[in-house]
Amino acid sequence: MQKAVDAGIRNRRQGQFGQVMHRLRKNKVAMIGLVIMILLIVMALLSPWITPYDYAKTSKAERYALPSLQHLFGCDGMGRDILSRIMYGARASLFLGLMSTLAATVIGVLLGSLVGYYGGKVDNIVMRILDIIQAIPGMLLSIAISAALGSGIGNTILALSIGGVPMTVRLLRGSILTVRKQEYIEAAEKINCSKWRVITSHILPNSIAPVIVSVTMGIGNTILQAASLSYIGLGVQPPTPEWGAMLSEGKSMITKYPHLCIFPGLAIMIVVLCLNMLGDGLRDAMDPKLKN
Amino acid sequence: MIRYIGKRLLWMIPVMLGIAILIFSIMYICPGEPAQSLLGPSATAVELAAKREEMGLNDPYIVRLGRYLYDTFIRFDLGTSYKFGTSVFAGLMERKQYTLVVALLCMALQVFVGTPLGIMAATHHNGLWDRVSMFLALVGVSIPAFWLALMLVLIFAVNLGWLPTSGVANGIASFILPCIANSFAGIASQARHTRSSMLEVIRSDYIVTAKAKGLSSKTVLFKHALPNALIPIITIVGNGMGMMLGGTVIIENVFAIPGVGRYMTDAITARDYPVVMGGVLILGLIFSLIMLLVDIVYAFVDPRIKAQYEGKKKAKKAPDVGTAKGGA
Amino acid sequence: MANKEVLLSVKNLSVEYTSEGEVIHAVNHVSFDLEKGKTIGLVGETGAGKTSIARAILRILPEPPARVPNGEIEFEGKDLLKIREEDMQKIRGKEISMIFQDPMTALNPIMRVGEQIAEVVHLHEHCSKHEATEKAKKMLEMVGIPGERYYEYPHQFSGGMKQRVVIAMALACNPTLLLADEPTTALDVTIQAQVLDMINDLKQKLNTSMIMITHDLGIVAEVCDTVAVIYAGEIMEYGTKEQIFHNPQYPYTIGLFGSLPDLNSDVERLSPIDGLPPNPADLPRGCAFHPRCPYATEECKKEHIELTDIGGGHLCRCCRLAEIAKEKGEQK
Amino acid sequence: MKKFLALILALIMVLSMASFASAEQGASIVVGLMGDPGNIGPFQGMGLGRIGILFTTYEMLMVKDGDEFVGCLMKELTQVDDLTYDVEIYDYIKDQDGNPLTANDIKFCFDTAKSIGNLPKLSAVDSVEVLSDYVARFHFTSLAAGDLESLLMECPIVTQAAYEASADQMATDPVTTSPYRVTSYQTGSTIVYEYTGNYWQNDESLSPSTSKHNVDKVTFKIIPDAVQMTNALKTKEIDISAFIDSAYIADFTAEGGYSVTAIPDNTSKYLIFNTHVFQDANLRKAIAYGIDVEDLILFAYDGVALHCKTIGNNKYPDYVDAWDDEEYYEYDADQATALFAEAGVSNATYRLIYAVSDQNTAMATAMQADLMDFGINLELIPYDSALFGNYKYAENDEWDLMLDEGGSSNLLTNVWKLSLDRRDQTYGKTVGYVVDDTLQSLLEAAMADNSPENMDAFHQYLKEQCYEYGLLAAVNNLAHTTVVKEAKTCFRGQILPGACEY
Repeated sequence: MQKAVDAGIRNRRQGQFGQVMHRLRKNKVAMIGLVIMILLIVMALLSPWITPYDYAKTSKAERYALPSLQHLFGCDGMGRDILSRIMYGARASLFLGLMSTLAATVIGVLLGSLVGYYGGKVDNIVMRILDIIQAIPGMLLSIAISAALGSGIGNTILALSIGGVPMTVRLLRGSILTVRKQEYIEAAEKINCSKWRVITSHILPNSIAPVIVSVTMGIGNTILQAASLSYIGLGVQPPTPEWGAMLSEGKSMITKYPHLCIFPGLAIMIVVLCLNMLGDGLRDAMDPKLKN
Repeated sequence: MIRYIGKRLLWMIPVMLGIAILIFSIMYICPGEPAQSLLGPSATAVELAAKREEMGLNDPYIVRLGRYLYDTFIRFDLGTSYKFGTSVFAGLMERKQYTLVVALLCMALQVFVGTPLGIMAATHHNGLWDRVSMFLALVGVSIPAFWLALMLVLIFAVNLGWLPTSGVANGIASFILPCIANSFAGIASQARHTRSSMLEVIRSDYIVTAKAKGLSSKTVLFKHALPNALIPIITIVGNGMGMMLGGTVIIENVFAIPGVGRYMTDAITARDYPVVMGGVLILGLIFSLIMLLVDIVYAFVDPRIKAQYEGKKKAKKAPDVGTAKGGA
Repeated sequence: MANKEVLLSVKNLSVEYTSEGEVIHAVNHVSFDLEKGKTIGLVGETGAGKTSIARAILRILPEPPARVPNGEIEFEGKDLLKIREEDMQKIRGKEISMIFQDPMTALNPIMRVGEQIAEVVHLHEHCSKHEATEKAKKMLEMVGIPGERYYEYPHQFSGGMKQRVVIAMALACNPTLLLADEPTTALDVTIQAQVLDMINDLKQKLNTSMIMITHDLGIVAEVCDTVAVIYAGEIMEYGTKEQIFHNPQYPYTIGLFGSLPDLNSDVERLSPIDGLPPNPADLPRGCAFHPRCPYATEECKKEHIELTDIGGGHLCRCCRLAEIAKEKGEQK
Repeated sequence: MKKFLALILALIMVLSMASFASAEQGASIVVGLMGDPGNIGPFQGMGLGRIGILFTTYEMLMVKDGDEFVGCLMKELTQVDDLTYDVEIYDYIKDQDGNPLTANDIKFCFDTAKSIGNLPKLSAVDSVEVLSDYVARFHFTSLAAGDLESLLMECPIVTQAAYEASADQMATDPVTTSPYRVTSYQTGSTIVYEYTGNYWQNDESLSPSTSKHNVDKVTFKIIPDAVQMTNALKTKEIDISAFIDSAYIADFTAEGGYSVTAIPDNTSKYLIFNTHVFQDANLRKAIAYGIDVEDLILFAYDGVALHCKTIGNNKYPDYVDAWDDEEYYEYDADQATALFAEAGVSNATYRLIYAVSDQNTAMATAMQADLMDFGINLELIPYDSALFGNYKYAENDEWDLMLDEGGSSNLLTNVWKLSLDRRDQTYGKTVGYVVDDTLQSLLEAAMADNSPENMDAFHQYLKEQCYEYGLLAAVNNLAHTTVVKEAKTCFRGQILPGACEY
């Protein structure tokens, strides 16, 4: 008896965000995803000390060495140990991938909720600007950014995240449009909650789901795109390893030495998998109807 | 509704102008030498400078922008490609059918394979089918397109010899592998999105009402649940179509398909200004039209959105009177 | 009381939900009968399991979390829990239909209101689309909504209007049994009265028997013939309306009436039942109400108490009825 | 769902069987090309794709066949004075539409090419004068050694009548004097040539290898992806290609039915020092000694490339063979350490810029690894080719070392000229910003007369100063099936389908 009551009280005190986190912690799958993500981040941070070999040490003897005991993932075309390059490469790939996905999501959600909430003029103007931006091929945008603002991590993240913003805005706008006229939104407005509160605690939780799915799916090719940026002065310069670059380097040897591509590909897949597990968990936690 | 569409079509003009000015400015500040790619690697700087002058690339920004806008919007002449010597429009038209075939086939695969996968995953929430299809979807999204393409070629073309390795000479057979490779990511994201929005919808009260009316589970799913879950799915398909029409460079490169994607990317690397600017304008136009179509389909699917499009005056809220005769 | 023929007989029905590892016993061995044309009221606080009983009867409980471990639901010679899904689908909406509590979300937001009614008519009446539309328009008129509004969408209707549509939908194929799950809770009082009148009229006209789920004793008085007081998923007291209203035996029922504002007695403060309903995950031993029951003694806590008939079909699940009657006698 | 999949698979089987059944008849060959020729009109530039189809589509006045220069359309070449030559063409040349080719057409071609400006070398042709129907007089502005032949080889010749009749300046359907005519042009995918049957030159002895027509039908297939080029050859969708990735060469020699030949590529790779940064010759030499070219060849080209002894490979007629056994900064760790000490440089960071490609990245990474042993940290900055051009052709301090490449179709001096001739850069210095009169005068002497003495003088001086360090020359691997008995290539290393033996 008491237990139910306490649960009830505690929930009420944490407020909405606390409840979502509370339910998220209960979701085993999401927690597995979170744990692996944390492990990967820790591995990336510690990589300079824990990689079995120096990621840049080339060796003629071990060129294209197949996975063996000394080299778990084998060696690439320059005789460098792939496992160490993946561990060290996680720094660049994870950082770039996560940061630009985060930036794209934050900007996208902000813009999307503004567009969804106000509609009418604001909606039209912002969406038309997005049409314009989305017409420009991503590569060109990145070259322009690199030319105008110079290279550097900040501009790389900007170049990588610009591509993701329009998609997030469109998705959010779509689902807000359905929710916008619901009775509970009007009710919230009638008891004159601040606009910000209406958006964050009423509109967003009920319309964020498609965005979570698209963002967690998008991280995979954000990492791949980071590789193409190194040719235009942005992103990571060789020989610092980066998963996307390792994949494109291994591309020409795909039929003869597939292990060059398999392991970086697997690394990206694991990141996408974890994020999706987390994303699903988050989305289920946000939907109170979901008890199971 | 027609008024809304009319307004949106009028908005196309500022959008096209915006794209033209933006793409021109990007190409203006974008470093790199069109002359270089034209004259080949063994050209010397003096020759390059002469060529730049001859191509009118040294005039000030405003002059070149004015000339470009005049050519594009008044004379509708997108200019001729430096590299190909043929008009940009003709270049695009020649290549559009290949990109169109790949785009349409991939979108069809995405919709007709992705959506059912998503629905099945949603209806068996946390069941085996849900886990399996979602794992496949994740693999589909994180596999780089070129890797999948080359693996498919290795198996079906080189070892089994069923299909051609590349090129467009063998009719539909040469498009099978490219479409599978290209649509894998699309199917994956379609399935994920369908599953997510179906999960949202399946638990709502009107689905229980539908069941209580004695409808079969199939009817409940396809007549009540799916239509309500369509909005995010339409956005994905619309956006995917827009991207696909711009051509998918990786697939076109690997399968040697002379599509718009390759034409545009080669133009960007070679700084072939007319092609880049012309191509971006036309693709931008197509993209905006598709986005308009998406908004129209929104209104078609969901009357609440339609009401918001038509603005406040038309869609009146029924006054809460409803007394009428009150009961028998 | 002429045709005492029983339309529906629920025997020993239980419903469990599993959530986050815990098993929640929403309904525990409920049994009751319903005669043709009659209305039974299921009364109790929210969360007592009333809705689960109704949904179990119509078999629309969400299968993965919910489960019906035991029980039989006799309806026109068939046990609704055992028959095939296809046959159940023929019954839903035709023989048995349901009115839902929250009209705001009960209608499909993107389907025209009339079509949602016509759909059930077309499904069960095997008539043409056109006939179904006409029937739907007639039903709309019947519930006080102008026929022309057939083509409008739910978001263009107010709460009360939507509830009328739900009712029209439920009664479209004039069902023999109507499950009304707190049909008026979401409505304001004036609309509530109209809806209740309408339900009563339709009951008279179509001789529909009904299970009225409510926590509003006023509605019970106005609509129901027999009453079952539900607490923690169990029927604690059952009897005709008169027996329950005039001679409530079970302390919880008494408490319910106690918490009613009585116009002619000048009591300033209401006397609510203190405490909260038990956590369905671990129900108290013996009589479920004993933690909150003013008359509770050790004996109530020991073992489960059976329903005993205290005269004329008036059942009650309390072992200290005599003492309570005595104490109540002294207070008067 | 399973029924649906089975249906799809059956459909694929049927479709693919049908499409493979129709094999081509008659002697024909399918050539794999890496670059897309794009516009195959006569007066376009010399991009990678175009040189692949140039000699199948057009004929020139002269052409380099093997090591000597022979006339093609040209019958006689008589010198009038240092800068004036008379070119006499055969009087019975007709193009595929039957238009006769006269001296007027020759003048028309050179004038048009000069005005379009995509063939920069032609700026050395002052004017072309028509003396008689079949004799044209060429006035040149300057003629360095080898320029005469390279200019007469540079411009494809078509009749004015045919050129003006074509709607798109022969961009997709050229009418030329070549034995082959384009019968189908599918943009960016395939170009098919067929032998016209009425080639004007019936005296075999007079027509060079570039004008031979030993096969009836030539199909050029454009395959931009290296791995797919290999796959296409494996499935015999193409019969021959000069762009097989060195890693896959082993697949073809082992299996029966293929033969592989290595063709030295014209372009060679060299390292340019930014002399603002590397003023001290010892420092430049230290870096040259510190780089092991064998590593570069192994990592970037799987061990299949030529170790250069100067700027440019040893295939040119004016190459002095003695250089081969001379010492040329071969890897010598002690020498490098000593020189670094002498130059007083212990650990420094230098920026190496290069045009991005798999090979260049591998070479840069290998150089970085080698120099790391001497405490020199190389920062690698890759740029795409257009961006790279920006930094190469301007005086800027965005780079310290530059991995560049250059080539010429005829003479070693032309390779040197690209990066070392002050007159060619807008800022009047070499690409490495060298202002050295001796270097310039030695280069001009060698260009005027490429006698071994002049060549050697320049080479030794350049080696002594080490302004630039020649690294390696790549090799194109040409592989073909048994459809071709023996493959022939032109001086640019491109396949001549007409000249192969079948």
